[in-house]
Amino acid sequence: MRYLAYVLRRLVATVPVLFGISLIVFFMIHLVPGDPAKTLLGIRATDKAVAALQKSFGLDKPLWEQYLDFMGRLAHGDLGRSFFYNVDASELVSGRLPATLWLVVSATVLALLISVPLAVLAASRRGSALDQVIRAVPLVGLGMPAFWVGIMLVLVFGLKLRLFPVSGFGDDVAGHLRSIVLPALTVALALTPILIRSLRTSMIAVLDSDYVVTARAKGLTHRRIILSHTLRNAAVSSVTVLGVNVAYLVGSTLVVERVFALPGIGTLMLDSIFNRDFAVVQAVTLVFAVMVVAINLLTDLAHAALDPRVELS
Amino acid sequence: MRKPIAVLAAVTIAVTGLSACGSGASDKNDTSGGNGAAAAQGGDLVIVRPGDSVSMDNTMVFSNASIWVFQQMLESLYEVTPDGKDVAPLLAESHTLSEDKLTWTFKLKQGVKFSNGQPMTSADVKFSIDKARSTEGGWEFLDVAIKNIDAPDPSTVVITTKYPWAPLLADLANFSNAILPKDYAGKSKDEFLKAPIGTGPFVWDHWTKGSELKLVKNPKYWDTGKPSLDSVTWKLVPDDNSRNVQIQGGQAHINESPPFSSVEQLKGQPGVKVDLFPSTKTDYILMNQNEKPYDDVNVRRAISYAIDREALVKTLLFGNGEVANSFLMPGVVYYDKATPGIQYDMAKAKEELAKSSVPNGFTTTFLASSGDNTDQAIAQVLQSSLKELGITVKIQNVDPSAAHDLQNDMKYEISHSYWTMDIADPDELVTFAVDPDAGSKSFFTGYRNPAVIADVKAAQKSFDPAERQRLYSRIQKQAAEDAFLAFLYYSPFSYATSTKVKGFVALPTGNYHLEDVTLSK
Amino acid sequence: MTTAVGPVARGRGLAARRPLRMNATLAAGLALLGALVLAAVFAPLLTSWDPIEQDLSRSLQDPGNGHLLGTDQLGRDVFARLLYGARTDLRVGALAVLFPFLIGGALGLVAGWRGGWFDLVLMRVVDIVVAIPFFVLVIALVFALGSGTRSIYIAITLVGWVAYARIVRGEVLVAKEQEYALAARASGLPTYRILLRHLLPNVVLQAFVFSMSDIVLSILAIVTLGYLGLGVPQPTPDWGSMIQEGQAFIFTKWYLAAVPGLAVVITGLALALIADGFVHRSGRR
Amino acid sequence: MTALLEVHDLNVEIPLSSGRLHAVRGVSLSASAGQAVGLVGESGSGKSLTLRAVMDLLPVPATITGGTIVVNGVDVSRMSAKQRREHLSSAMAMIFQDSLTALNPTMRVGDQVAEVPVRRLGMSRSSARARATELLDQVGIKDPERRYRAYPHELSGGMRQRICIAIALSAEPGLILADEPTTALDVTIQAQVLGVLARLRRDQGVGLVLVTHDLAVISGTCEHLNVMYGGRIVEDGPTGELIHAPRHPYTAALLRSVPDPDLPVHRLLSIAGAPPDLLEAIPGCAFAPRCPAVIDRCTTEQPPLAPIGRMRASACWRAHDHEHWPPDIAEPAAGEMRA
Repeated sequence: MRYLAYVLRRLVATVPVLFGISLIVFFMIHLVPGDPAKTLLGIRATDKAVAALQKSFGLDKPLWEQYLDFMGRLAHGDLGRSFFYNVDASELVSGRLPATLWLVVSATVLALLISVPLAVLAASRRGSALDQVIRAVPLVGLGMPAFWVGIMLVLVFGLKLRLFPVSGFGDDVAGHLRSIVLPALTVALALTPILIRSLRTSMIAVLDSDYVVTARAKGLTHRRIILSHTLRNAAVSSVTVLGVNVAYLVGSTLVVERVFALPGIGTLMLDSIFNRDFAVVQAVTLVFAVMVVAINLLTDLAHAALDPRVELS
Repeated sequence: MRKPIAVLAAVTIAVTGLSACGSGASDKNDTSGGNGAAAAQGGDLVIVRPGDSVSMDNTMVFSNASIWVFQQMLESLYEVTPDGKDVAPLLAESHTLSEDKLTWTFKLKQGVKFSNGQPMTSADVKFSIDKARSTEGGWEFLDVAIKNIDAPDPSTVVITTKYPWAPLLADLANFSNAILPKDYAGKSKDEFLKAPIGTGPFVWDHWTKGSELKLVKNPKYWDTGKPSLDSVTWKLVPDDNSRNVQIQGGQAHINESPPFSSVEQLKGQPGVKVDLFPSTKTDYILMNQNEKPYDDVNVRRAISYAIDREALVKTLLFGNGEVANSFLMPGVVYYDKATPGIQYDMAKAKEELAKSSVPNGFTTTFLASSGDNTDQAIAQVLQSSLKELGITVKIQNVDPSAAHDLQNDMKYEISHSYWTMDIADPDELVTFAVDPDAGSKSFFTGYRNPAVIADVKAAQKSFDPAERQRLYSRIQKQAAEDAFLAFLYYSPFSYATSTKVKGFVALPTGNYHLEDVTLSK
Repeated sequence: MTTAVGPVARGRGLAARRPLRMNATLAAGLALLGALVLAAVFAPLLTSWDPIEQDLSRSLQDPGNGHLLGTDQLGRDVFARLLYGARTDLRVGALAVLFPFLIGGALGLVAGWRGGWFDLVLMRVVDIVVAIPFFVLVIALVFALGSGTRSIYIAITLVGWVAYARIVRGEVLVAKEQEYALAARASGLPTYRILLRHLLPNVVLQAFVFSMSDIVLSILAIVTLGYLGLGVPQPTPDWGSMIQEGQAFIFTKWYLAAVPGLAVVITGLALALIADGFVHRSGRR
Repeated sequence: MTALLEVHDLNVEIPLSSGRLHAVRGVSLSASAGQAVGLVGESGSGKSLTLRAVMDLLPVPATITGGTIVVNGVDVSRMSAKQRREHLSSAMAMIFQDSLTALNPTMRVGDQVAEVPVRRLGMSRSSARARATELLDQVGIKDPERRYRAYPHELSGGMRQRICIAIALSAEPGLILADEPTTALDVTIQAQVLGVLARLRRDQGVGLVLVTHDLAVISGTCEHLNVMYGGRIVEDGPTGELIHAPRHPYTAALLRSVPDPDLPVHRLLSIAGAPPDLLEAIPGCAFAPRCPAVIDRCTTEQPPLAPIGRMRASACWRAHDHEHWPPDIAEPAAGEMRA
């Protein structure tokens, strides 16, 4: 009940944000030079045909009127219609969303699988050479352009070793899993350095705290202390860091999906910008924004679940 | 520009058994198709491609990725011959032309059924072509000469034209005039386009937009025994390298357009075959004559002389192409090899510029598509070459869609574009390129030479091949001298296929037919 | 909503009053960045090749024969393009951070100081901008504005200012209740003086540390835009477009795409080390 | 002697999500040149907020909801924010508790002293510098030329507090408002800093309002004392009289809670029971729940601050009845002496 009311309140608070986003996105995308009707009709298009098509898209109306139409439809849950494919934008987006969600979730899981053990190792051997290495090496990951990492992973794992498919999304769950490895690794490599550092720092803070000293005094083993006393407490602060950065990385899926030809909403967005498919660009941006908001909300909920002291307000 | 390659008709192979078809072509196809068929039947052919289909509306669409798909389902009365220079009957059996060259009478092939089982009749033909010529902003321009279509009996179609019109058969062979069931077989147009019905070797399965499109074998196909394949799946893989890797790794069988940069490397791979099919693709530099100083023929000639085409062929095409001498291409009938096109000659370039209104050079802006490597390379090569003439080239990068609009609206100074033929007659391109009143403002350059325009009109009405050759040669020579475009090079269509694939051929118009393709296990 | 934008965690507090203490991390970062900057500045001394001069007859040469890293498709020296590319990317990257730093910092300063409707409106705008992923917004903006350096600056500024506004605002909210700020107010100094002389120097360090990691982000964005063909226009050498061009030859000449990518990685590493060093130096972990 | 500062019936409220916190409830006080007034009370009694309100430095979202503040004969509540700031800062200056945070860490201390002379008084840089050096000397900083260039973190706490006093003096105020200026310092340094303030008062006739919870500090510095409890002044009068003969049980309790005034320890107040909840309306005397001398009337009717002699006033129903207060009044519970 406590969670439900909180979630509802947060969702309501999201409405003005989404409204603002719709405003920005709408006017931004309409600033892009190039006419969807002309793009669609091609070089032979007569002015008359272009005008007719523009009328059917509602592009002949003044911009503010188009915006009101857009908002009116949005209020009914209608994301508009793709000019380019002549289907509902929501249909396109929902067909593409799974690949993006797979990517975001598996990248996050992969990043956690890599960074938690390393951070624990570094924190428990604080100051050692191992600690230094674990802290320094991932810094390299901060400056790696996602698309370049993607290309290099394709080169090594896809072309030389032939271990994983280099593009596409597979046809079943097993295929999805195999296809998602390289893209997820690409995204995870950008995430791990940040995670390792925040987790290590908070673990050290916890390890120094009185209750861990108490636990030591009780004669608990190092492993026991790490597992039951420090990890959860360290996770509390790292969850926020994770949330912020996952939200950021949602955007980089745009590029990663393109490199690996994943049929996600990122590639859909890029294609739609090229095609001047306004409705789809708007829809995808809104979906991206909702994802960010949802990730932030999940972060806060996780925070509350991990730390009984946190009040949801 | 970025003229999407549109395609006509079916491969000759499809017509095997028709008396009208050349026996040579037939034999050749039997050989490749026959071997394959003996060795293997069935299979799902996977074609990887850089872009998705747009729509299945054959009367409206200009995208090759769409055309190449629906051509497997929809057939026209005629089809382009394998050399790309003529047409052969497909759903038609024969035709007669009246004395006044205005009335064409067609006999339809018997026993052809649509994939829904409904027989194909003259009513369907009338419906389809009437629909094609009444669209707006589509391919109706090909049918402008048509005055009326009649269906006196189920197997006869009579077409009357407004004036004698030589390219009619070539026009009818275009996919836009493909035969659909009358009234969309009782469906609404939108419903029909979601799962089109035609007489072709394959039928609709599904399309996941932005990802893949699948067709399956038409068991009722009139050319019994074909196709060999169970199904064809086009998968969208935008990255060039990934497509090549999928061919090498056996995940896909045909790569629709491996870049020339990868051709050499691919040839060395086991299990991979690279084909370079003769094409009708030509690249040009456009110069907008509405902008000074491009109204000056000497300036245009100077620029044309300053381009080292051999070097472009070598660096951009990796040698896989030829230097262009005419705006028509070798794969097109009436192309004149003797056209004295302008070739690289810096001395002459300087001479021409000295004679021009801007003897000391000028500053201009090259409109380039961002993200398009060919465009970028040509822009930079031109920038570097023209520097020697004292011409400063600034590069304006705009994304492809916007670049397209700017070219079409003639809001550019100098730019790059290309063309491929859609039909087996030069009229389409010639009209487009040199007749400023045909809607395309002479390839969006504003070029206007009354003598050339008169020759174009005369060639449309002449049915005498010798006369047409004379006229088209004169047009090509004059156009080259006027340097309304700087022709760059002719390039082939590249395809990388798995060696498991047999019988795959792309026509000079860019399209391909899959009913004779086989896939070994 | 959470506070930080971008992939770098941040701490808080005042640090300027601590004496400048070098640590290994900071030193390594500064040395690395210094080397890159020197290479960029003295590029003409390090190579005799012109990065934009073409020689189509020497297209795609292997390393050697006077070309340390060979030539690209248009016969230009790759090593020269790499060095001059550092000029482009370091300059554009740093400038692209300067504008959001100034604008976001100023807005955050005023919002934190004044509060009220200005703060309320600004923070709602921040919420909106933050909810759209960075790359999505930057790419869409560059499309809207047309590719080119100017568009890059504008796009990164329009997206990037929010981080600085948030950081500075947060710091000001704390700092303005600090007694030195109260003292300054009590002594009747003009507002601009309080903001610029008393608050700004005490809140700016946090924004500065963030800007180090933000430059990494902006260089990544520039390079990514170059990869998508929306970046610094040709023929100006830029690492992103070098990677994009080199990608076509990944099977045969892998280094064409790998080496400029490594240059980006090293730049990122240098800046990350510096940011890290600053955080350490000021006692924040 | 004309009053430099006259506060009349001041009310400060803080709107919170749980209600309006009525933190200052009708406080009146005045201060004149050369005079030192003390304001004493537990934390939460409203003494610091009163001072902040006077200087127009209330923390957001606290606001003045009633009363008048007259500075140099002018009612500042009618002024525009800008005028008010100008008027207040030319008449008064303020000193804070923590000298480390009260100084801008990024600015040389001398420059901080010279800042007001340059920016507000229109002095040239060089004369401001000379003035600042002189001020540093006045507050007892040795080698002021050299200290001028120091940053706050390079100085000791006592030295920093002297700098703060110098900054306050630099505006040439008639009155200095000091909020717990010595709490953060150890006793010897405290004495020195208080000595500086006393000397300024004597030599330059500067008035002083001193807010503290420390009666020992007050007793040595101020002539007049106001005791605050629950947002009100409960007793005021000359310091000596108040200390020797308190006429409010709270004052008495405060005095009892101070152990030995000579002991060099940090003195912290501790009186049994909890301070009142200022979110609630208080019908009677706020101290009643903790008061050992409580009678029925105390819980129902609020005692006004009524005169009880020359220059003295007390807000207690039993102010005239102090002989009958229980003898163990405000005897602290064992172990609560020190926090």
